[in-house]
Amino acid sequence: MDWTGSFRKAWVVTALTLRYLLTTRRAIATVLLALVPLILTLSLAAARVATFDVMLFQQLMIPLFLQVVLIFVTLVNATALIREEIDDNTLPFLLTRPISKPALVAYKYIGYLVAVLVVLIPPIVVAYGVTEAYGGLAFTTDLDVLGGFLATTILGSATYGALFLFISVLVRRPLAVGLLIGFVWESVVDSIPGDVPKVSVIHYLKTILKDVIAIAINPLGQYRTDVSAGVAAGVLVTVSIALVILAAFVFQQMEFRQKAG
Amino acid sequence: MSISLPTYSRLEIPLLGRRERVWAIIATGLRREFRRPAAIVVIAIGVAFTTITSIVLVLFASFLLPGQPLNLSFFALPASNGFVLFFVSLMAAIIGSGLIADDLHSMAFTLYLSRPITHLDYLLAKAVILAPLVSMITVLPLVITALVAAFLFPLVFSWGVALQAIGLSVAVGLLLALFNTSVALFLSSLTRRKGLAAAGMFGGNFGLFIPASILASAIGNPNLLYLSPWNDYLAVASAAFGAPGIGIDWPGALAILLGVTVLAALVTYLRMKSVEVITG
Amino acid sequence: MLVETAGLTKVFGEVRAVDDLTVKIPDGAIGLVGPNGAGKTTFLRLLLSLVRPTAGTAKVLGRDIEDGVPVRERIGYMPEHDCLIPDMTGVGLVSYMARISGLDRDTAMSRSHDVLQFVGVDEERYRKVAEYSTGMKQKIKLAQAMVHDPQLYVFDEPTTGLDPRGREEMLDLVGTIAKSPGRNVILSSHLLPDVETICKYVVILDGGHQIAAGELSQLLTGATDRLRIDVRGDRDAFVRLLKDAGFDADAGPSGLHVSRKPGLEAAVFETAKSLGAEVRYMGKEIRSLEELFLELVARTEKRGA
Amino acid sequence: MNGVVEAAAVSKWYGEVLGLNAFTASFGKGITGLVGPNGAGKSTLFKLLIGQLHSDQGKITLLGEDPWNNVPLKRRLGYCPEQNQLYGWLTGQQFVETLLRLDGMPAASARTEATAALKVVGLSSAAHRPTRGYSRGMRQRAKLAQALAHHPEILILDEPLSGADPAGRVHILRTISDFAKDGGHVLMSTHVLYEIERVTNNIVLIHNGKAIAAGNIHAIRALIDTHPHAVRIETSKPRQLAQALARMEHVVSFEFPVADTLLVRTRKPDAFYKELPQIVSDTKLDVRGLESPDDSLDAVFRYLVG
Repeated sequence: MDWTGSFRKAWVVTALTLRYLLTTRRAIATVLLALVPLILTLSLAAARVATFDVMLFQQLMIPLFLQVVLIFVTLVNATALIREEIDDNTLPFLLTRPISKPALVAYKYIGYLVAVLVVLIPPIVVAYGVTEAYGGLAFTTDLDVLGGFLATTILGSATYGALFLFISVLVRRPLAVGLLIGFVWESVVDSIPGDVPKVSVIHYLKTILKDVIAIAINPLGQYRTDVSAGVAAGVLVTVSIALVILAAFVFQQMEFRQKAG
Repeated sequence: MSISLPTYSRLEIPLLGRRERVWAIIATGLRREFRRPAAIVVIAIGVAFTTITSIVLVLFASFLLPGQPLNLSFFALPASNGFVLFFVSLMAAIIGSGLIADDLHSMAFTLYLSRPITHLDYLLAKAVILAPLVSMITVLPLVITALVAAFLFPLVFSWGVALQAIGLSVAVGLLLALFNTSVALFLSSLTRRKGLAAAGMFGGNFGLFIPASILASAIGNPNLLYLSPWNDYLAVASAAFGAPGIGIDWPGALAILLGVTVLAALVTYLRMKSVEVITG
Repeated sequence: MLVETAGLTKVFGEVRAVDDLTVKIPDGAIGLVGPNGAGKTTFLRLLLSLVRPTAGTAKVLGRDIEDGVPVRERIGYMPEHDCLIPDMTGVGLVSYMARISGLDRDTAMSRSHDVLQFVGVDEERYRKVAEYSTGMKQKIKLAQAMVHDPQLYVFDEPTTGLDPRGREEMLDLVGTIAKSPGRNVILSSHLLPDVETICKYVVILDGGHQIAAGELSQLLTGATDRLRIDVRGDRDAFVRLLKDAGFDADAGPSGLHVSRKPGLEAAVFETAKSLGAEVRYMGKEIRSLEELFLELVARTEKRGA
Repeated sequence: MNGVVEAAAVSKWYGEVLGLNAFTASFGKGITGLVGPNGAGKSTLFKLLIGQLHSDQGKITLLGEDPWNNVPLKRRLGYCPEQNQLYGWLTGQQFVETLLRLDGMPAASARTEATAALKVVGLSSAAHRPTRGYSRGMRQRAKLAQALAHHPEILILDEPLSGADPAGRVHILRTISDFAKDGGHVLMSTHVLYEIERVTNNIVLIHNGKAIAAGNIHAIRALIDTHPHAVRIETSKPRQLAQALARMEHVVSFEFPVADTLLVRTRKPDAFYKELPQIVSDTKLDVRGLESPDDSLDAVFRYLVG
């Protein structure tokens, strides 16, 4: 296993994925949606809204950013990694290169993660900055809020990405399945009693926010959870890695036959 | 034994006009949609769910909302049933997203264009396929609820009020149907992958509705509701039925809805005109 | 006159796909050939008024392409790329297209079955198009172009991608259409032997210009006074001996070329006997459309490059 | 085991649809043409050879190795798929260069090798345009460029000529024969039979998932004894020539289809051609033309596959 060779291949696949996800028409849609939180905070500041503070910022960003923007961006990008290349018949060009299928999945996943975070993180950080500046506070006053959102964005992107990648390797039409899981299941699951919410990503994201952010300004103060932030983060990381490995394994066994004819 | 062409007589009958050609696309399109299991399931569940919830609202209204005058304004309730928003998005996503995207993906669009019809005919036909399906969610439940109300409570709701409610429901329902049809076709014409158009429909509807409603209540500035098409629809519906408004005046909301509908249709037309299926 | 154009031009960005093209194409079976990117597909789409010209005018079957819809009523178009609606059945798709061309429902259904019978699609017509083989899909594409009985058929690469048997069947069908009275065919193809078998008149495009046009028979009257010989054995010795015997002979990629002189044939066999070589082919040097094409394109490349 | 490709009773099914059915053959030296009707199994065979499918039964090897999930083997092969879709958003140069770097080549040499490969296939002029705007012929050349850029031992080309114009086909065929001259092996499927005869006489005929015939076209043609070899001769004295030729015992029949023409059928074409010059010059009969109409791949295809 020569390290320089595989590092070079990793870099090439990651760069190829990044370039595809960030420079084609798909990027316009995802970037626009990722900017919505920033536009919202700017319009609030411009409208001189009295009650606009970090509390309202969180009340807005949790349902909008975590449950709509994050899911939409991760879904549209994760399904493009393998399934779209299969549909576009461009996969044979990669598969006839001296690079193993699992490695291809791993490198593409890294490219996805970088692309998604590049799209998601800057707007949310600036939005936070605008909120603090509007309140006349220093950028560092509520670092726990910023930290909480950065952690959930990174872990959310990783886990949702791994989940949608795994689905896209299993199912011929992953976007439809992803929509149902992302928009329907993840938003309904919290209102179900008992341990059912544990089978959703959003539960662990909210747990992290609940523990990380100071109780005084925490809209999720009373969020029903019996796990600590650390454990939640651990769960998300292990689930992400497990799903990527599963996706790689399924991809390894997959056969690519050309349409009959 | 294959009949060779020369003995197979030339067709001398005159061709029908563009109206019949467009109707052919509509009729065939509707028949194809009703044969797709996904479409049937969504329509059935959508209509059933929305109608039942509306009727339940009607039955228990007097307990649930004491002091709610039982006159025309009462019918604003079924019109603002949350399930209408959910199922309209689902319908537009599952049926609408593929209407043009599939033709671009299979390049059948070239076949349509090589026939004696114009881009406008093609788009009109696609719109007339989607609109009735969407209005089965936005109009039908309201009409059924009004009939049930008049039937079950003849004393409370006179037939006059019921008929008026039906008329208004049809108008308001069509407005919402046209809006979603136009936006769904616009998203469908943008890409070959109908999955993205469907995701856009969901992202758009919910992405605007959630923040607008939270924000407006949180900071007490209702003007933000204009940003959410669903809230615009609610403003128009409540005004039509004479119910108390939701904080934004309905002329503005109506203008936004109609404006976006027309704009989306125009951009879709220009986009289809510019689609160059270059095969080199 | 089937097609008349005057200064027809179409520019995409900085690529002049069709450049100031003035042609007069007679009725009948017309071949349209040219290298990749010569502007063939763009030219066909202009005739179908699928795209608006940047400049110039054109008339098809006497009607100006600006009229748009009336022009397309008379044309049957068989595109080069896959374009069928996958989830429709064969007969469903063909009758659908017939109705969009203006036939009523019943006439459309009856004509569809006639046409499917003609192109040789039997009980597969009731299966979904997605399950069809390449050959079957080409037949459906032909059927939808025929069903409204147009005066002009535009075939864009009808035989590409077909196996030899499929290609033979398609050529028979296109040939039968081309030979039937009152029907005109424009056949655009890269497989020039196909064009030779079907068409009488040929237009050769390159870089958006017309570099040659005319009756196929005239264009191909090559040098009949030269003989081509395919020799197995010592070719160089063969050429040397023929030269010694006073014949001007030279060796080319496709065999020896000798200018005809009395007694040549006998000398060839004499030489073959003396060298113990074999003569596998001896015949007049027929110029195929492909050789003419390669010559013309090479000549314009030298000038153009 | 000497063939580049060794297949022993290989079967592959997609549910009920036939892919390959007990396919047995050993071929692959130099340029080999793979011909057969649509759906005969050509693409299935290629997908097995590049390791994108694995056989349900039997064993298949390429260059002596089992292709399924075999990473190092990919360095030794170049594949040109039948579909024409490329990474539309990359230019020709970027497309070949990126794939070369995936072969483990450092950036600098990947760039020069990519430019060289594009020059070989004659695509230098369009190298910096996005492949989205390429015509079918240009896409064929771009695919060929990425297949041969890393100097593999064998090229596996699925319909490399389809969609290319005559000049393009000549160029692609010359590139392929040059590659073979430098010692490379080429395995190419095609429907344009008269094209492949220009570069090779070595074919594998595949039908219903089986290898019906493999080897030299003319040898195969001669073996088809149900259709003895036809030779049409133009001569002013067809009957006398027939008498003269009747001496050869492998000559089976004579026909006089049209004036001044003799159609001879023989079981041993090589022997016939060897003895013909002797007979013609001895009898002093004037023979103006000579051709064998069905000594071609087209005829072989028609006789065997029908």
